[in-house]
Amino acid sequence: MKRQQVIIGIVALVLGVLLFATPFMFIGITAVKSAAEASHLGLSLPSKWLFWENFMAVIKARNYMLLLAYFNSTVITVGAISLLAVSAAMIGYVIQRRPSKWNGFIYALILAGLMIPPAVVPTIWLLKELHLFKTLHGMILIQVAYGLSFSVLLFRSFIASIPRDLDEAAIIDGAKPWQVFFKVILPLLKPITITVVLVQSVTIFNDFTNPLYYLPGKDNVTVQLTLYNFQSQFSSQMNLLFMNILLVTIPPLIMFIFFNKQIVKGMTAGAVKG
Amino acid sequence: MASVKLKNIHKEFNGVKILKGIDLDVNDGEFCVFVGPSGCGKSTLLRIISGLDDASSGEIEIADKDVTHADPIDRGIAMVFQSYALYPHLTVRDNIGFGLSLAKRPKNEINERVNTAAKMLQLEALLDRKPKDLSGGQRQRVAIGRAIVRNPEVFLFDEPLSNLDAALRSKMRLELTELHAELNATMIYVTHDQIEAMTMADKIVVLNAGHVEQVGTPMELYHHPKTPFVAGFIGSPKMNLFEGQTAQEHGADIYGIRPEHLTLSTQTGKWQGVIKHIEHLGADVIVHIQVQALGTLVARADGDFAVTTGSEIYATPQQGREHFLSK
Amino acid sequence: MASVKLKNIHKEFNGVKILKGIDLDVNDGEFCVFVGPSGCGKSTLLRIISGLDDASSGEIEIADKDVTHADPIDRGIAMVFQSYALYPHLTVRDNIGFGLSLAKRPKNEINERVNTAAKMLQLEALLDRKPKDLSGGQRQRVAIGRAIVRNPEVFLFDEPLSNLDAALRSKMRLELTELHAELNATMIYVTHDQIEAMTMADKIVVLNAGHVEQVGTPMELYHHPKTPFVAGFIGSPKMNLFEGQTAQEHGADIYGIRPEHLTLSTQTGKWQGVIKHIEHLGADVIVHIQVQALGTLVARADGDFAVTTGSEIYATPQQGREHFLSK
Amino acid sequence: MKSSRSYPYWFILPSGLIYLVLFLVPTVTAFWFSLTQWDLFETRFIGLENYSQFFQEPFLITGAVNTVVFGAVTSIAKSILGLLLAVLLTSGLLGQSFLRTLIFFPVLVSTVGIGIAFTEIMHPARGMINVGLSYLGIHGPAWLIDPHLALFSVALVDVWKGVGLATLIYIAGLATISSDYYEAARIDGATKLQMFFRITVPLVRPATVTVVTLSLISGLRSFDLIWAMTKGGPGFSSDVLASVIYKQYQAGFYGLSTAGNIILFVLVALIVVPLTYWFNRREVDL
Amino acid sequence: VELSILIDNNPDTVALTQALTLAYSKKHPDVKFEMELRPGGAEGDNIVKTRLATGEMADVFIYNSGSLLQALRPSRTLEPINDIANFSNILSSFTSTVSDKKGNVYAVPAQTAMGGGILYNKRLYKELGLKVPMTWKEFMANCAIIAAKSKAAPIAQTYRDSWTSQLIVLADYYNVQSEQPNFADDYTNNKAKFATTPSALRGFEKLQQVSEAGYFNDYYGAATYNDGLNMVATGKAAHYPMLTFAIPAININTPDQINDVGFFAQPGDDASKNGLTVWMPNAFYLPKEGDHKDIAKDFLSYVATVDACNTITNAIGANGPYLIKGCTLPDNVFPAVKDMLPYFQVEGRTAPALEFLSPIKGPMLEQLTVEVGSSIRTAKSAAELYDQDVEKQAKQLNLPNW
Ligand SMILES: Nc1ncnc2c1ncn2[C@@H]1O[C@H](COP(=O)(O)OP(=O)(O)OP(=O)(O)O)[C@@H](O)[C@H]1O
Ligand SMILES: Nc1ncnc2c1ncn2[C@@H]1O[C@H](COP(=O)(O)OP(=O)(O)OP(=O)(O)O)[C@@H](O)[C@H]1O
Ligand SMILES: [Mg+2]
Ligand SMILES: [Mg+2]
Repeated sequence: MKRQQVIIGIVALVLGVLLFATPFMFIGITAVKSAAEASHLGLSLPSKWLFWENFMAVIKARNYMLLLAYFNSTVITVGAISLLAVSAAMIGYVIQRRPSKWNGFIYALILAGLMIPPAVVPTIWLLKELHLFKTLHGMILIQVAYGLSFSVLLFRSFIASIPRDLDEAAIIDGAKPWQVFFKVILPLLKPITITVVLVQSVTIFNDFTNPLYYLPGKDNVTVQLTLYNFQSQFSSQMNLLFMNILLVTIPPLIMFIFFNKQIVKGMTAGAVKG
Repeated sequence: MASVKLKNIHKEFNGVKILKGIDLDVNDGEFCVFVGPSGCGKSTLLRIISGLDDASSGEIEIADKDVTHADPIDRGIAMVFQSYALYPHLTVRDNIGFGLSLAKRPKNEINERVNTAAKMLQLEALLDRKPKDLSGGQRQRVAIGRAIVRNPEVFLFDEPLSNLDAALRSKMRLELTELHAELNATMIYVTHDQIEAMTMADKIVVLNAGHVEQVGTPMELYHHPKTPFVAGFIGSPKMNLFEGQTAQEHGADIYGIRPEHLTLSTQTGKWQGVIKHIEHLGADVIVHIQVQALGTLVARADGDFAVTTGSEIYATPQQGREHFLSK
Repeated sequence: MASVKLKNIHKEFNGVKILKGIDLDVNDGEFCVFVGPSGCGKSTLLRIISGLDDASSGEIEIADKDVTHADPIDRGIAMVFQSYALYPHLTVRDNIGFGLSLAKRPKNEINERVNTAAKMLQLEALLDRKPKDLSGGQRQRVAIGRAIVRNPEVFLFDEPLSNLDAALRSKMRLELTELHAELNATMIYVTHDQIEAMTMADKIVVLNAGHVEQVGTPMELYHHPKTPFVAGFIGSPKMNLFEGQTAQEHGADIYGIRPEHLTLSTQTGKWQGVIKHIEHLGADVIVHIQVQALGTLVARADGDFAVTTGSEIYATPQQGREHFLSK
Repeated sequence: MKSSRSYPYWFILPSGLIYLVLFLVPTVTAFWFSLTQWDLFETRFIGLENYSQFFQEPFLITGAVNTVVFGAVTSIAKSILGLLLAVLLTSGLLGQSFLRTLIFFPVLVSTVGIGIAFTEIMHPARGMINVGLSYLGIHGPAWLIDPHLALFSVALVDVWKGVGLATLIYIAGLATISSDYYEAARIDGATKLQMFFRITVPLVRPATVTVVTLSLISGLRSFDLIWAMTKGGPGFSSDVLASVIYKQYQAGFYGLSTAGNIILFVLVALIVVPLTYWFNRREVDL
Repeated sequence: VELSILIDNNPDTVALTQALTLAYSKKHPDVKFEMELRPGGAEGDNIVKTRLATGEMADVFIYNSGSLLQALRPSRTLEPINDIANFSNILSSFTSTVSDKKGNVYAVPAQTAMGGGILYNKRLYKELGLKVPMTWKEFMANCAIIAAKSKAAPIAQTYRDSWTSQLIVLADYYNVQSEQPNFADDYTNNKAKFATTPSALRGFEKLQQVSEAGYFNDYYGAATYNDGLNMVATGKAAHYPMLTFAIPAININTPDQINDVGFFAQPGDDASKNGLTVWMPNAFYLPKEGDHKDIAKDFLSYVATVDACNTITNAIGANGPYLIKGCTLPDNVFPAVKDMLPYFQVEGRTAPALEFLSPIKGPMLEQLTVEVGSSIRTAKSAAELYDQDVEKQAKQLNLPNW
């Protein structure tokens, strides 16, 4: 590391902490206050640090609902992501690589997924018809459907940066189309796949409207729904609410820290001359 | 086992005609070399034979089957890309073994064949590296290795030795020739290297601006070029070509004489001129002579031929070595 | 204007030593050629001179200034990459003019210089294409164009002509030699082509496995190689090298004789042998002779030298052309 | 290239089918509801009345203008800041990994929490921002209360929250640029700035396309943060089309809000489709 | 058997439901409950509607009474409860807000009735020697004195929680009704408008008046509901127009000051016609196609007992009079609750809020009142816009005469 990098690094750290961390200190501090103090909001330090009390209150709330929610959300997230990441990459791959007039149409359909909000009631009818309503796998499929557009868009534009020569080399080596994709393209898409995985799992993990509509039932709670334990229209227990927000944020945060390091430069270095 | 037949192949890119009707028969087991100036369409033709690109029109047969619209995988070919196209995420070992592992060959067979190829290509020490940690020539060798482990019926090589040093290149020439003899596979080979073309080819195809100029054995092309282009293109330094009187005397448009077929003398000869420039190659010297009537005449002489720039010299064409060509 | 001095340059990649103490002086205005086997460290050395990579230890001076830690931009260099590294988003024109436009040269000056370079490289018709629509050789020429428009003090060329056909290559040799003469710039040139090395170089540096084997003019290296490696590496086909009696008689380890310095005769000579293999190159034939006492002896003869495989032949080394080398 | 066989359409099938069934079919069904008066229990066909009703919304113009402004401001800011941050955070700084996490953290936190936190932080008197500014002798503005400023304040927070996502996409984009090009540019004598504008910016284009498209669409449609922070207020000053529609939906005007969604979709499509067309036409292939 | 029960996430609702279900399960050990939470507000309304529309409603659910209920199409989707054992215990003032035209009643109240009026700081009133105002004039005079003689803001407004801005308009309905007894019907039948009915317009005008007088706390645009409660409890503000359901929250936030908080109805222009606008509580409903109707009905029947009232009081305290016959309040209720009770003891001193008398309530109201309170819009203009908003609602509900 050069000296310049250290200096800029320090400046960036100070600025970053100031701009990005202070709001979280606000959340963090509120999370350890008593209910009365928290109702005033504000950044003053709590007179009593109630970390443990608030923590346990949140965990224990409604019969350890948060733990069940962690479990459900994790199942949905993992299920949806594994389906989503791979199949979105496949779609992006085909529409990027294959020039045809259908592509415009497919692409438009994909974009529509970003531009049109889902129609809740017809979807519920449909899910009931398919016996997927109120089931975790139904929820997983919904999340796949809703996350597809975003992921395909991301993959599609990045696949352009993988030289076609590699597809061709694999084809000559006797690879079937799916082998070309899984053995050559997908490994090289790692930075994007990680991005998609990160972003989508955060979205799915933190989703609350969709589970609210498509996955009712006490046993099906997801993490964001636990926020409702402490926040209602007319009164909120800010301290517990923010403690809950903190707790709910931790799993995706760990995931980010883990995956962030995997985004490495130069995946395609040395592949082609020219 | 497999002949390759091209019938009236045309190719355009966005309206620009690149190949203008290529007809060609490569016999089963033949070693066929494509030569031609940079950009004349050699790689394009190779890609069409491999099935990576479709010809705009024309037909292709491999092993007497029409494969014009067949997939690359169904053509029984292996190819070395001019750009290498190595898999950047795989080690050298896996790059070379990729095709075999796709074909679900047993692990130890793959290993064995990869090791054999690596030995031949002097890559043994590098088998666990990724392409980005290799030198240019090493990458090129990996690309060769990937093609040769697969024992296909037809090999397509696109300038496979261009980044190797002379010693390694001559070793590789030998290895490829042996491989050819051993497998009896059909080989189509693009090169800019005269020696490769002359020593390896059963048949040389000279391409120019999208069409075939001449097809023949190396010696045919060397001794009997049909067009001025072939005459100038085969042989290095290139043949001296002159329009004008000498040619007309023989009812031709162009008179040609190769530098190695000029005898130089300080005393007497057909053409008298002044030495403009001398290139010492070691074994030979190349002498550029300014001849009044003709222009610049290039002649090759022995490495120990002692002359100096500016001195007078006489050059005489050897009997029976002269070429008379029409445009 | 600029000399290049390397002092004890070392380079390792992840603990593997690639360059093992390179000392080298390239004089101002000199044309210096690096040769050496694939993977010996030529490109690495070029990258270190250019400032793209830092040496693990050692010092670099350019134009008598210590630039060991200077940025490429401060070294006054231009470089042709072995991998071309063309900008994929720019047209050929913009690729070539990139450096000039960075330097904020006036539009018409850029245009003019780009056009001149394009003409020299026969790229005029392709100026508005993107790199992906070019053939391999065309890409390589763009890479050359990008370097030469900039008139730097030091040029670094990494196998710049490897993908060009013989005719274009000899034209480019001439052009680069002229450019060198005209600009009087220092040029460092990596090549695997013997002819390029012999004809263009003021000085050849033979690298082997990360160290300098010998430095000298082409003719010094040809006539007086100091090590068996250099003897074998310079000249093609390579010198015949034999250990054993003949060498020991002269107090050396190795005896060497170049193929072109063997006189062949069907009647008489020093060594008698059987012709194993003949390569016809057109101008010459290369004869591989099995000699009992020595092994295989390679000899070069005129193109019209008529012999057949299996026949007996005698070879005699020319007087004063024999080399006696120690290991 | 024989694309038909090398890139077969069945690749689209697995999740394309899910998408078709679970998203497209209900969406098309919903279109019919936009032609009805619908309280979820009963529908009554009323033709295009919902559409004409929607266009009579009293604050529609404000909402439409706000929508476009919000979408433009946030997507431009996210793209530019995201790119700069990504470049900074791939340059091998001290604490780079930590900084990345820090910047991405807001993406992870629920919008509700951020909304609450920032309404407090932007409190005109005791809010952290204005307290901070007062130390510098600046009298901070009434961020969320000033009707002229409220939308921009929310946009500011939206950028703050979303820039981590843009940065992440850009980081991935930068990772795919071969270092060859930077080396060539260094040799060609490019300064850092020139490298940024003439190598990074054009070659990171796939990321830019994604970031701009995604953030523009989500900006044009966004209301959750607006809802959490101002509920479209004060009054109607920070209402956007999506929040107008949301209010109709909340009021139980389901047919009307469906029509509104279709109108919003058309507006978004009118802006986004030409843009993506333009983007895709200039794609750099390798 | 397990009964599922869908409730909103207000802590009071959660607490009382837990207490009630626990008490019921004690009596009927074979019955268990599964509680499911939903958000409150309009989001919650949508969830309830969606689940009813798709036939996925829980066996029992809690929901608003009044205009919001009508949007559920009760006759189609809900189970009448006229046949439960303790039906007669429910006060008719409540049943009238949860029934349809045919006389089917659909709900049992889950809490006490609430008053909408003005919370005030008793300590401040005592210090300044003020009396509870009986007319708007007196109220304004009190405000003037407070403004002049104390540091307190005369009136707390908290527009960050914009729903709180509607209170002055909504709580004025008693005064509207006392002048215009038919207003609710005329309004429903498109015969009366806010903008053109002077007594109805008064609510908006009152808001404009206090706003223009500058009686609000600093930065009221950024203040929250909690801020408002704290201000009125600690005396930083003298008045806070609010519903009495806020009282438990004050007790949580500022337990030491709870006894300083008093309550009075929003005064009209005539002291002799002083009375309170009343909000009906949320109630328990049954969906039409529930699986365990009989048990669910039995549970509702239990809720309509004195025992249930006491259970609720124990769980969350009492904030107003119960709507179940025989239920009484304990003596130790908070002063503000005590202040409210007299209104209920005299016939005609209470009137339900408009939303319990008419199915139409425009969704824009809170934004309009924020604008009036922030002096962005005049009372008249706001009332006109509100009338338009209401029209949209009426049309959506497909009411006759619109
Ligand atoms: N990143 C790296 N990590 C490890 N080894 C490397 C790396 N880059 C290059 N090498 C090794 O360093 C040696 C020198 O490489 P270099 O590219 O300089 O060779 P070269 O002389 O240019 O060869 P060529 O003629 O094939 O281009 C090679 O053996 C190569 O494998
Ligand atoms: N995608 C394309 N669009 C337009 N022209 C193209 C495209 N690809 C190749 N060409 C042109 O087609 C011609 C033939 O290209 P090809 O790669 O076959 O040449 P080549 O004979 O292999 O040359 P080299 O020896 O330089 O590799 C070239 O002039 C090239 O510019
Ligand atoms: Mg080519
Ligand atoms: Mg190299």
